[in-house]
Amino acid sequence: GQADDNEVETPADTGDTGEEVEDGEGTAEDTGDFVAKMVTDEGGVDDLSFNQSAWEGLKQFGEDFGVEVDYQQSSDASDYAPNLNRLARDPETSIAFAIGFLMEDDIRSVAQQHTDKQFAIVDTVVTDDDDNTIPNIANITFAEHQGSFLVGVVAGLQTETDHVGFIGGVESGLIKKFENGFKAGVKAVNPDATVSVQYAQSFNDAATGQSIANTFYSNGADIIYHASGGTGNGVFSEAINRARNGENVWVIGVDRDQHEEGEWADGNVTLTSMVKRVDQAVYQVSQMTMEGNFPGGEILEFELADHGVGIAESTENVSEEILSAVDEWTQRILDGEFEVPQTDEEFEEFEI
Amino acid sequence: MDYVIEMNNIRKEFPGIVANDNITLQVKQGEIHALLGENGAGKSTLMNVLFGLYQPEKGEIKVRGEKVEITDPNVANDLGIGMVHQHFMLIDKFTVTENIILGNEPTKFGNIDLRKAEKDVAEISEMYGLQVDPRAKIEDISVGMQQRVEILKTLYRGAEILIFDEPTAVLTPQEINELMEIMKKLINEGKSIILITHKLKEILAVCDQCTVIRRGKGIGTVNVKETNQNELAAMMVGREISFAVEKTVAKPKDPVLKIENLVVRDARDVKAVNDLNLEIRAGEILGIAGVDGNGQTELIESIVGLQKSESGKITIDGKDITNLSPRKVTESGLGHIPQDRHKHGLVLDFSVGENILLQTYYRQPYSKNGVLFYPKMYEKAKELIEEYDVRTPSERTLARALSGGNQQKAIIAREVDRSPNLLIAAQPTRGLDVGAIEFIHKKLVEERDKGRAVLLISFELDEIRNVSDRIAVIYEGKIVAIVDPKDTTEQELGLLMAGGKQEKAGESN
Amino acid sequence: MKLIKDTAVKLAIPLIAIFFGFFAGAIIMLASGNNPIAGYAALIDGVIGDAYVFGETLRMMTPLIFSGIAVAFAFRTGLLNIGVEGQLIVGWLASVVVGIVFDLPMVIHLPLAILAGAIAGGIWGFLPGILKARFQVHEVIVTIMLNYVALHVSNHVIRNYMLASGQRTDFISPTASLTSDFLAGLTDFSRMHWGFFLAIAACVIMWFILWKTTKGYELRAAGFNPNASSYAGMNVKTNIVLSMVISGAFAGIGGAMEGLGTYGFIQILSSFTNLGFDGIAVALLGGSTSIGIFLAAFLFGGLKIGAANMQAGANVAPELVEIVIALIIFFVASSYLIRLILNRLQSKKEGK
Amino acid sequence: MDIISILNLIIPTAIFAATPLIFTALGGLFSERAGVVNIGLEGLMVMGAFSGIVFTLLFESLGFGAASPWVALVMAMLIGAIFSLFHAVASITFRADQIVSGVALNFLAVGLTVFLTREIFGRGQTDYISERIFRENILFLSDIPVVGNWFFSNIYPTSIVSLVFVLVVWYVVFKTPFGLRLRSVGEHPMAADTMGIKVNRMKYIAVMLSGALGGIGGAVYAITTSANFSGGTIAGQGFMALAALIFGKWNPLGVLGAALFFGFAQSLSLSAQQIPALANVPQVYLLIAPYVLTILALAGFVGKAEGPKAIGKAYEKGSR
Ligand SMILES: Nc1ncnc2c1ncn2[C@@H]1O[C@H](COP(=O)(O)OP(=O)(O)OP(=O)(O)O)[C@@H](O)[C@H]1O
Ligand SMILES: Nc1ncnc2c1ncn2[C@@H]1O[C@H](COP(=O)(O)OP(=O)(O)OP(=O)(O)O)[C@@H](O)[C@H]1O
Ligand SMILES: [Mg+2]
Ligand SMILES: [Mg+2]
Repeated sequence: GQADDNEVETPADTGDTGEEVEDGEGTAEDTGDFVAKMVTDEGGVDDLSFNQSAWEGLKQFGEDFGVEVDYQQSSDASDYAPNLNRLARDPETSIAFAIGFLMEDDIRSVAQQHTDKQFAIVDTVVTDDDDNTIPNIANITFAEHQGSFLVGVVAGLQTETDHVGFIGGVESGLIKKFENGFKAGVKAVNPDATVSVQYAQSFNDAATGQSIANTFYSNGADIIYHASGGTGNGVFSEAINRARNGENVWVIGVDRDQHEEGEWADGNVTLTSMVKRVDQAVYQVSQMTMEGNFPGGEILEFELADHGVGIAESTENVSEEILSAVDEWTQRILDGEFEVPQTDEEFEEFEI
Repeated sequence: MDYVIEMNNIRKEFPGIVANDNITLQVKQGEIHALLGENGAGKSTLMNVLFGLYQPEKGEIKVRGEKVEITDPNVANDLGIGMVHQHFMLIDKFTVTENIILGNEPTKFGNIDLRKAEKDVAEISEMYGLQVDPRAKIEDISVGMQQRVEILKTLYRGAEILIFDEPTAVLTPQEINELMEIMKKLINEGKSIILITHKLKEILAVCDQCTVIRRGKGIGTVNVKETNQNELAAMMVGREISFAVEKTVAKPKDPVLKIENLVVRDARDVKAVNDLNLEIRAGEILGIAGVDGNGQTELIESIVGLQKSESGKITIDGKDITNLSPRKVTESGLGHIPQDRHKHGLVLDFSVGENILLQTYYRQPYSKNGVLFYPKMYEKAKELIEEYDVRTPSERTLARALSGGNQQKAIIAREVDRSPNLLIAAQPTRGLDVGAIEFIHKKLVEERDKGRAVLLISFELDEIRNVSDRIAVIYEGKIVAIVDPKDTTEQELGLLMAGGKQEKAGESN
Repeated sequence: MKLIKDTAVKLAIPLIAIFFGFFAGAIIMLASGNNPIAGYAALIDGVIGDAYVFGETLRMMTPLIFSGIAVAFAFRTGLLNIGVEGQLIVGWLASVVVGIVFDLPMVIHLPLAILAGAIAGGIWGFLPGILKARFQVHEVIVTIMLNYVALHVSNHVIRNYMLASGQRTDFISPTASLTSDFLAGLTDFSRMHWGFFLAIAACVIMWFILWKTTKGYELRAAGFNPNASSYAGMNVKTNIVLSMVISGAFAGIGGAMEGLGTYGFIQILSSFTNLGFDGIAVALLGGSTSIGIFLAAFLFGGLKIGAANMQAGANVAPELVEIVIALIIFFVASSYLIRLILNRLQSKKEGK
Repeated sequence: MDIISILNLIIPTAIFAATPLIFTALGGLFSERAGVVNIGLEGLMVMGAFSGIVFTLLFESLGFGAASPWVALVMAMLIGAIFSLFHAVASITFRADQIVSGVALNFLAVGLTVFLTREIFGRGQTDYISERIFRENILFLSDIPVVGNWFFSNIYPTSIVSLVFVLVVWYVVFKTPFGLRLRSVGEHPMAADTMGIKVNRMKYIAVMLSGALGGIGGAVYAITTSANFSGGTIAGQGFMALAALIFGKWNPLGVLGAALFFGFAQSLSLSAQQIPALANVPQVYLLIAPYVLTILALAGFVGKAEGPKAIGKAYEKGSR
């Protein structure tokens, strides 16, 4: 399970971190030697998704502190281990990030083989055989369910048909967090609304995405939230086709601001997006490490409170009232008024 | 002299072999000119040069006195040269008409004008007496009709000079006669013909001149009226050939193969073999005479185990082999020389040695517990290659690289060496030259003399008559007569094969 | 004399093809503003530069050898098995299931797990085999279809019955594992495992079956000429089925190598592993011979492992390696061209 | 949900899913009818998808507006035809094994397009296109009750084009001299040669046609559905097209049927969760349904698929 007691304390915008260097404990010589590198998963640093986001955070960190940053690209799952290993054996590397939970097992063995090195992984918690975290791995996770809850609120209030949809990529614990958070958000503001859920069982099948979206929209849904990578491209295609025919349909994007995907000649079908600030997380963990506070063995959950997850900037299609409702719910979550469900069981019990 | 075709000093090489070495061929207007030579002598090559499929390294070609460069078949067509190839150049899935018009299609608004095409085809076939069904698919028509389609193809293009490369190798006697008539008709229409054949009788029957080649070299041209079989054969092979199959009178013993009331249905569910009875004894050669398509194939395949029989019983040496698997049948003492050596007889991409062991590889000493001993296999193969005079560079050469005659010898070596009590030989000499034929006939008789039963199936009446001790005539899936070759004429046999009654045949004598 | 020359030409062709492939790759690098010498130096360094990458190369080769053998075996018997991918996946799954579920001493457990992979792959090969033999259904379509079935079924089984953490199953028990501390130690913690030696053994076995057994003789004969084979008393239909089963079993063991060696688990696959499709290229590049497959797998495995270093060391996109691989296959296939050139050179020499 | 509304849901999706397959399989039909096996259809689609997106982006920026994707389709067709020359040169002129050459083509396409994408866009995927091809109602026909709803309303124009192509290809292959010659080359090249047909030239033309149509197939997929290009955009559609070609017995109408069948099975499997009667069927059964149905169909009633006779062999003059 996820532990909430290790939350990051210093949420910072990439913009104003320059100051902190001067305040920070790291000396100039220290920063000169510091090298941060990352291993991408199959998406690559330019996947318009969390690899890219991670790399942007790392680059920003490099610029702000004048230190060397680099990345290693994986072309398939069997590349993770050699790539992590390459960084681990490189005497220069100060911290190696593994971007994506798929690298969980590889980073575990590499970290256990190179106990003097510092590692961090995004999106999961790595434990050893006794379920303890590993001292030289920092675990970076996000409260996707919280962000998804907020877009659920948007969907629940915005829908005119009282019917919305969720399309997942490959079904897994992680994507379930998106689904359940979303469903909870809808339920919270619009208990009568139907939420259709379907998994494409692929992150890279736009045709299937389009077909499912077609089914959802045809059956009366008017907003679809997708957490399905490239499959989502098909969801946008379907929505744009319908929007052009005058239908009032929307897509809610995921991971980053998917405004671009929704654009067409006469409008935009992206209602908003649930963003996950991997860049923030990578930036902050790098900085902590450079300052000598490597959070090894810790579980960092970047949540709403840390601006680790949230709603995208592009919200021009969302009304003011709804946005203020979102703010209200954000506050209620921040106040700890209730827990946003992550699993199917938690959702079953979710009452508001 | 007016020659329509003059090929002077033609040389054509293939990697490692000179197929045509300084050959000259001169054909007069309006004659049938025979081209004779052993397998691999270079006849087809020479004709392919004339037809533009190959380019000669040396030599010149004149058509109607004018020097020409025949760079591809289109040029040949334009010069009025048409060729009927040794291996049919027909597309099975196309109709007769489509095959004929291919490359020269009449069109209407951009699409093929099939109606006109069919009319044209019908017209030409009428004119030359070449009966075909313009709408039938090639795969559904008889070999004889396929040949007529081949001829029509050349005529459709207005060919004046026709090349026939072994046209009779695949035909039944009736069809051969028809073809001879057609050729005469063509000559009367003013065409000229070059005919390749291994059958000297045919040359003597219809040809005017005969050019003989041996191992790629021209031996000479003779006037057919002034020569005879033996002279031609000697020119071609370079030695005397005996045409009569030398054999003593058969001494048949116990029956080996017994077939009782056999019924086999073919692919179209017709009773191809219909209540057939037959018996072959040890020490005799029984020939089956019949027109193609009267159940021969189904009969063989059901004996061999490749096709299930519907009812009836087949025994070898008293052992019931009805509907056993081919392997079980072989092991019961059957040897089989299939009629299509490329399709059924050989794995062309296996070495000669592997092919020779194709029936025995699983037995000791060539293998044990499923493990092969290649040295032993090749040892054996080498022995047989020697014994059966298979001309091959080595036992490891691919079977594909051998000439037809030598491929056939390899099959015979394989089948005969197992000393089967029953040997089935289907068309064993098809397309082979007289030298190879002589060898194979000798082998069949030898086997008989060793006390084996031999079942010979052939469309060549001469072969049946010369080799067999008894002849069974098959008609519509039944054995309609069993006759003694010595006191049956070719005409009588022909009549029986066409469904005439034996008594009648006797009466007419 | 002629024989020696033939063998020399046969050996020269792949070498020349490889040279052409790399040469073309160099031109592409030049054209795209990279330094080919640095690029290839990094590539070679990434394949044999140190014990770790070399170990990884051998690890990568292992499943490629198996899938190559699977394709080649079927190919030798006149069948085109495009279904190696699916057979590999079910083999992987089956071996992991056995590896997790049973509790046995290693001498039984490990062989049993491998056998499970072989059987599962064999069954997956049996289906197209029997359909071809009984109903003359084209094996290419059936195998393509079965790839998808394997992918979905395997994911379904994992998701519903075996999910442990994230997207994968539990680890197999150590008694079913092919991993080797000895080999890992030798290669600086690479994931090289005992499977590599099984792969070598498989090469020998394939050679033995095809060329030294009566069954192999029958299979090859049926591949070249089914008509003549049945005339010679062989059971062609049984042989088709058998060939596909053996081919599938090799593929299945290839999957077991991943499950028992490289990973120790199986995860939900969001797309094909491509190991099976690469096997087609390995087999064909290797001329469907055992030694050829081994060498081709080395080339492929090496290029794949080295590609990452090319990007790290010389900043050349890893896709370049795929281009080079494709071109090498083209040149090998176009051996007629190479023969033509060789002949030309030869006759020129003789002319002088 | 009643049957009509279920069909309303499924049929348009089936047609949409079938469209790229139809184009590509028709391409494969040309090549294989001329005796050249084309496993490279996947690679040709990749090339087409890449060109379709890149040229749409280019023409957008040049101000072609709504015409951009259509012009890009034409470009994808040309690029596909040119790219297929790799397969043609290797397998026809250099007598490479056609399967090997096709496999190499697939590798090359993915490597090259992703490499170029990186060179052009500086990352592994292209930008998104904003000018797209949209679904339209077909004049008059869409007003036909029920059927108009299924086939003519709200349909991609590319789907209609693909249907037109099926008819055109059928006509060309079976009714014109070109078609007769094409088929003769695939059945018996030597016979065709003796009839004065330039065998290898026909094969080149056929392979290039397969490249052109495969290019369109890939581009249609990219432009209507994924809206951008990356290495994973085309993942197996080419192989499905190959299957449709064989399933359809190398006949354009058969290809149409097979592609629609795949599309239908797929869309049924996707829509099933929304259909009450099928909602409780485990998803895996629905996911594998298209593939299993295909296999059953082949084994059950479609039976033996026999391709052109001389397929897979390079033609050498004078060989047998
Ligand atoms: N395409 C070819 N490539 C290489 N060698 C060939 C080719 N065609 C024929 N040959 C060789 O040329 C020689 C002559 O062959 P050709 O086919 O002309 O013989 P042929 O006289 O027609 O024999 P047959 O009576 O068996 O038909 C043979 O030795 C053969 O090996
Ligand atoms: N492409 C080729 N390469 C090498 N040899 C060839 C080739 N084509 C034909 N030959 C050879 O040509 C010779 C004779 O060819 P031909 O076409 O006359 O066959 P054949 O001996 O008459 O057999 P059949 O007529 O029974 O098929 C054989 O030695 C054959 O192997
Ligand atoms: Mg000949
Ligand atoms: Mg011959």
